[in-house]
Amino acid sequence: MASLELKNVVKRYKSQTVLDDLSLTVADGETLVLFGPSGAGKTVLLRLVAGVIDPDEGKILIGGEDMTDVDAEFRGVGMAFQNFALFPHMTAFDNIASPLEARHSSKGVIKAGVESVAKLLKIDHVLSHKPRALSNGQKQRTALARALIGSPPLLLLDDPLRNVDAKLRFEMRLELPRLLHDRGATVIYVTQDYKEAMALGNRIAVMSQGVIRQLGTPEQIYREPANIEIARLFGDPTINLLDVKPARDAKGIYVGLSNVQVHLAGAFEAAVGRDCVIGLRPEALSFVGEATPGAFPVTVEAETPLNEKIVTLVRTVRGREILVSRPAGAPGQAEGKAHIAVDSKSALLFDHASGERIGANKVVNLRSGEAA
Amino acid sequence: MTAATVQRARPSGFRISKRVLPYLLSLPALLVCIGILIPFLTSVVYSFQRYRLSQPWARQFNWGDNYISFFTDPKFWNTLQVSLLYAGITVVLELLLGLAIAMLLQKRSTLNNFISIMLLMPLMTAPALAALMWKLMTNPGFGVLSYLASLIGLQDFRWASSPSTALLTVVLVDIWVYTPFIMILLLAGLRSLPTQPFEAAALDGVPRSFVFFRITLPMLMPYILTATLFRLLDSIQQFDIIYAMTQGGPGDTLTVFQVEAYLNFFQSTNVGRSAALMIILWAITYFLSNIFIKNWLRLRERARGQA
Amino acid sequence: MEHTSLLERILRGIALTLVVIFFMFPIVWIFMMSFQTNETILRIPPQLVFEPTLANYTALITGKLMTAAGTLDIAFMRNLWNSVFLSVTSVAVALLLGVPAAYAFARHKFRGSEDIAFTLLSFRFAPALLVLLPLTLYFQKLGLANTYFGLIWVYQLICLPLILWIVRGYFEDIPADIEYAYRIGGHSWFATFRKIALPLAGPGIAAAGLLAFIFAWNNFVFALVLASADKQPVTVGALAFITSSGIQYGQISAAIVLSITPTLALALYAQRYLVEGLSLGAVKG
Amino acid sequence: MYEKEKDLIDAFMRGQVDRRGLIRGLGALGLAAGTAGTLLNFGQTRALAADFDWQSHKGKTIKLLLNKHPYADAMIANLENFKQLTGMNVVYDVFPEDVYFDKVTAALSASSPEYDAFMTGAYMTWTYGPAGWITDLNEWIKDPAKTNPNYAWDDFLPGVRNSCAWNGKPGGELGSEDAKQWCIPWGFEQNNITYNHGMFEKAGVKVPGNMDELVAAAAKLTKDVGGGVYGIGVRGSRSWATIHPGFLSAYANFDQKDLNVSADGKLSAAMNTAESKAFHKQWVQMIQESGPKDWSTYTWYQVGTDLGAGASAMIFDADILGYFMNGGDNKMAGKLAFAGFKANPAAKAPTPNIWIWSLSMSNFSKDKDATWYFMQWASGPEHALFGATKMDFVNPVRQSVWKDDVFREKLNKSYPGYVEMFDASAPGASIKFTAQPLFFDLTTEWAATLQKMVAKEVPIDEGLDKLAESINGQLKEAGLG
Repeated sequence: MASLELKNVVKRYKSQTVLDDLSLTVADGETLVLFGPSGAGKTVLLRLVAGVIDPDEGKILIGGEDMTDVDAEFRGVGMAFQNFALFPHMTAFDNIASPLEARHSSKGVIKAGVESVAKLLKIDHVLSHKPRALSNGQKQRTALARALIGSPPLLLLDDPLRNVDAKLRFEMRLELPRLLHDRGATVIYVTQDYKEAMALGNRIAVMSQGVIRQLGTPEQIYREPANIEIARLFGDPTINLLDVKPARDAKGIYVGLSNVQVHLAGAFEAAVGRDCVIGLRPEALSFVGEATPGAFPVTVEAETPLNEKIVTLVRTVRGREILVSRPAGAPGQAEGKAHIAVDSKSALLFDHASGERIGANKVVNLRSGEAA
Repeated sequence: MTAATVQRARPSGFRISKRVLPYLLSLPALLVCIGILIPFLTSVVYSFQRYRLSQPWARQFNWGDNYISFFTDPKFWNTLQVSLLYAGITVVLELLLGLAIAMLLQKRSTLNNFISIMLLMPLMTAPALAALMWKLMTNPGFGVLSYLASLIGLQDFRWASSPSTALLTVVLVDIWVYTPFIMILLLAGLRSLPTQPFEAAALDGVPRSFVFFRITLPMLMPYILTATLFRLLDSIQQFDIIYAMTQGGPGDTLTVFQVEAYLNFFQSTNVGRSAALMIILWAITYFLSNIFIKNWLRLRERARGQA
Repeated sequence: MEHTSLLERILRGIALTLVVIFFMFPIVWIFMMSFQTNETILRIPPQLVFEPTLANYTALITGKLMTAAGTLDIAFMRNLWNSVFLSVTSVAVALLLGVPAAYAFARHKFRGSEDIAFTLLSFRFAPALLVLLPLTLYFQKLGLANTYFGLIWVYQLICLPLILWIVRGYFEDIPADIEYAYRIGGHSWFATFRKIALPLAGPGIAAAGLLAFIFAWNNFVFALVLASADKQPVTVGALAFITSSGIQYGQISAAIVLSITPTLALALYAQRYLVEGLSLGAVKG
Repeated sequence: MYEKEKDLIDAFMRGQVDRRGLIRGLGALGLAAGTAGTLLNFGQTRALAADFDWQSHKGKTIKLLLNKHPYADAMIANLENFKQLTGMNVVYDVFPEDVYFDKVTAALSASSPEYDAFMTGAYMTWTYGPAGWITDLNEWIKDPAKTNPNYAWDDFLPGVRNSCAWNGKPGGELGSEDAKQWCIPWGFEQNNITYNHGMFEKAGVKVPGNMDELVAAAAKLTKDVGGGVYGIGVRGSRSWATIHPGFLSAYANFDQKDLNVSADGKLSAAMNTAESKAFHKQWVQMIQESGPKDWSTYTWYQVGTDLGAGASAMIFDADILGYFMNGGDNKMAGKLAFAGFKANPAAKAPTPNIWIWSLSMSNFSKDKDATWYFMQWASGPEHALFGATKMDFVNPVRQSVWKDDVFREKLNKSYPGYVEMFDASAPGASIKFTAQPLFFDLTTEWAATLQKMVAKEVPIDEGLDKLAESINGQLKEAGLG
């Protein structure tokens, strides 16, 4: 079995701690996306798993077997690098074939293997080229083919779409899930692109500064981000964040938006009277008639289409800017005065000081990486 | 199935630990050099002895006496001064000239490549023999250079035989022999620089001098440091050229460390003094190269960080 | 940079010509002297016109030197062979020892690696004599005196630090990921070293090797102090033309020409490695 | 093989044919002179064998360290005879002169047993002897069981023989009763004048008879010969070798010394006397006016090359340097003449300082008796005669060779005036230095001071005072002063 388990892994470079007591379990056949800004430790984590660098503390288990002290070539993983890391002095064919050669496969087996994976990735026509002569897209596919060819039970993909153009990235984002699923391999996928993370991951681990901040399904990460930072990273346009101080009245807990008391649905008891930040996804806001309960007045400033959405910039009475999005084709709103309402169930509250989310929703146990 | 793959790949029998491997790789080189370290230490011991081969009965430890005597010995201070002066002049001139030539040859072309290899020929001439040829060429009677000098009005130019021009002449030979070394390293450096900053600067109409001082030079710095380091180490230890040209003369004009140490050993057989001189020379080079290496490493780190 | 004015091109041309004249004139002069007898070389003032003779080369190759004091036997071809053998073997050994070490320093930042690397480099600081003289004593005891083995060992003083330090730069310039990719593919570190690191650093290694070769070739004092006459290189051998009955400038010139030839041939052959190879990385940051 | 020739040689050995008759006879038989010489030595070798057991070290091999020199060449040319005579094998390393002594020092300081015997100069034995690297040869010379009866130790020129013997005491007189024979003289050089008589005629200059005349003659030659020719070639490099030839020979002629030796054996500098200063002034003036322009780089080679190529009108250096330049393919071959030189008008005769190429036995030799067999052969009368008559083994150190007609005739024919020059100066010829272990330090410094004086960096009086002061300091430091 190719499940992966990291136990209390620590990695330091000089005095700097890159991975801090990190634990993580990935089930066999699962695709886990490591998401986070650069410097979060994602790539280091992949390399630890691959075995090309060693942890200072902790254990790494692959398929239940302790691999901490096992050299990279014996771990049976496949890896694709962000910068492709192709062997510049070998042809694409030899690049792809190299893992099979390591197993001393026969020439025929190698040829068949390379050609089938090349066909799959549509690079069968450039196999005789050296990397220098390949386009970025072809390089990326070659690197991917090299990672896939040995059918490794554990695949490590380090932001493979980072260095390719938008069109190709879009295509690959569609192709990859099927490809990975068909292989049945356990996949660790590193990316800085939240859409990629959402599209590919069975689960997403959000990392920053060497720590997993949140681990959960894409749905969980989006709906219930652990903190402001994560909320901001997922979603385009980004989440609206407004300073508020929730209070309570007879109807429940409310916050003041544009001098209107907007009541929230949810267990926000703890937030009452504290300095908070409210997070409102643009798509959780909609233009409504003035009379709608909870509607508050804004001024429409500008409107711009974004992909399949239309985003409107509005200004509250107090001058704070808010983004509202609606699906393309939905009726628009003329410039000038308008009212918007909040889908109160999807409002998020964060502590102003710590940035942690407030609420009775499920709490994520960060240490074990498992949802509790 | 997948588990089987992993299983089969598991290591069996003897395996070199990752931690030991780098030591194993560098060990042979280190051992070879350690073999050379032992005689080095022996020399250190000699330098603390009163030790003349011609007076074996008087051999004894005099501890720092060899070194202390240097302080009051004008010959030693002259040696120190001449050595540093020689190294300074040759390295600076060779660096400037080498850089200029490298820039002339920067453009890749068959002719430039050919010229750069041809210019290596002085480097391939053993310095001791090169000095001999220069000595002939500067002979006042048969020497072609003296003849040429007389044609341009230098009737009585005495080259290596006059204290006022001896340093100049020997430096000239040093430049002739070793500038190609710097040239080839800097040429390699220039040709490996990325082209974008230069194209951008050219498009923006940035003045050439600015490009040179603010872009070319800083990017070339690690190359310049390496070339300077190797040249400096050789130059401050220069022996072949000076000894073959003037044996340290005229007077004490060119009694650099190695010449003094050589004469002290082979002619005076004063091993103690000779060893002490060389230890001081070693200390100077060690000190200088330490500075260089630190800067080199720093520059490398920085270059790495940018990449 | 491409749009150079005519004036600039002319100035560059002049500068380059001056450079070539300065560096090549002595070589050309030596070359010409190698075809002259002492009598024509020692004319006042020196003259360009002479009747070329192959006598110097004949003397070198046959080993018979005619002087005022009769015929001398010289072993120049033997010296030449010694130079070739000592330089080639020393560089080969230095590569064999230095390249893996350079790889270790470049790839594995192990404890004390910088110190060890610096120590190895520092052997280049030691004035040769400092080491050489006590070494004669130890070699005597070890039975290494007057052996090629001992000489090649000492030649490492010149070759090893140069190769180590330059080749290390090349290895550092190979992106680590390329090697990681190969290892993750299932190859041992040794296979990775052989199939990835070595070929990629190849031009640099060749260039460093050539430089080390030149320095080994030009060495003079090691063999002189440590070995007997039959193991002396050309640098010592060429001094045999300084005879008590006069300096045989013609023969020395021919000796220099002959001694440059192998290195020059090597350099011309390895031309693109030397210039391009060095530019791949090495000395840079 | 050469039956007839052997008969002829045997006849010569029996005294039936004189030497000239022998050579003529052999020539008639169609033999080249060199071959004749070798054959002659075969005969002599067989004669030698009659009186002494030359074969007692049969089968042994000894190794020599030799300088690339005509003496070594002459020995090598005759070596086959030694091998035949003794059944021993001889191997040798030859090193260029430029590096020869460095090689000797390197080998001996490492106590290397590789070489059994080696060529050296007498000055070097002042270092090698006290260092314990070489053997006192008296033990062998005076042992009739080890030395063949024809060796004739008394045949050596006494001044030369004594110059190779020293008791090891700093300042000790050479050749004293308690002296050790550190080396056997092989060939030697007197320092005299060799001049280009064509140039002398052209400039109307007579052979100078004293220092004043020398300075004047050199100046006149520089002025009047033309073509860039300068008056006098002397050595000037920063080396002991600059002091020992002409310079010291003339210096000694004024009864000046390098060092004083006090009654209690202490040494002190002696070159800052008024007479010395006056002499230095003349010498420096001569170089400035009429010496080579790059005098300060001049060694034996440049001095010789210039004379041979016609760039200088005369040299005050080793007589054999002039000898070599008068032969071979030198431009001035056959145009040179020789003269003894006494610098001091008040002196009776020239007092040339001498350089002696000699043979020393290494203390680290594994078989000294066998080595001595080689040494006594190589320095024996037969080889000396062979070298002098058939090869360029000048100047021989044996009186018998100088008396040999063939040798004198050879010299007179090709080197006119050489024999007269030699005869005139030989009585006063000896080493004029004080034997002491700091010889090379002090003499090199002397040369450096001379360079400074010629370059006008330091006035002569002050330079010599400083030199004396420095030398006294070094002597004290070494426990000699």
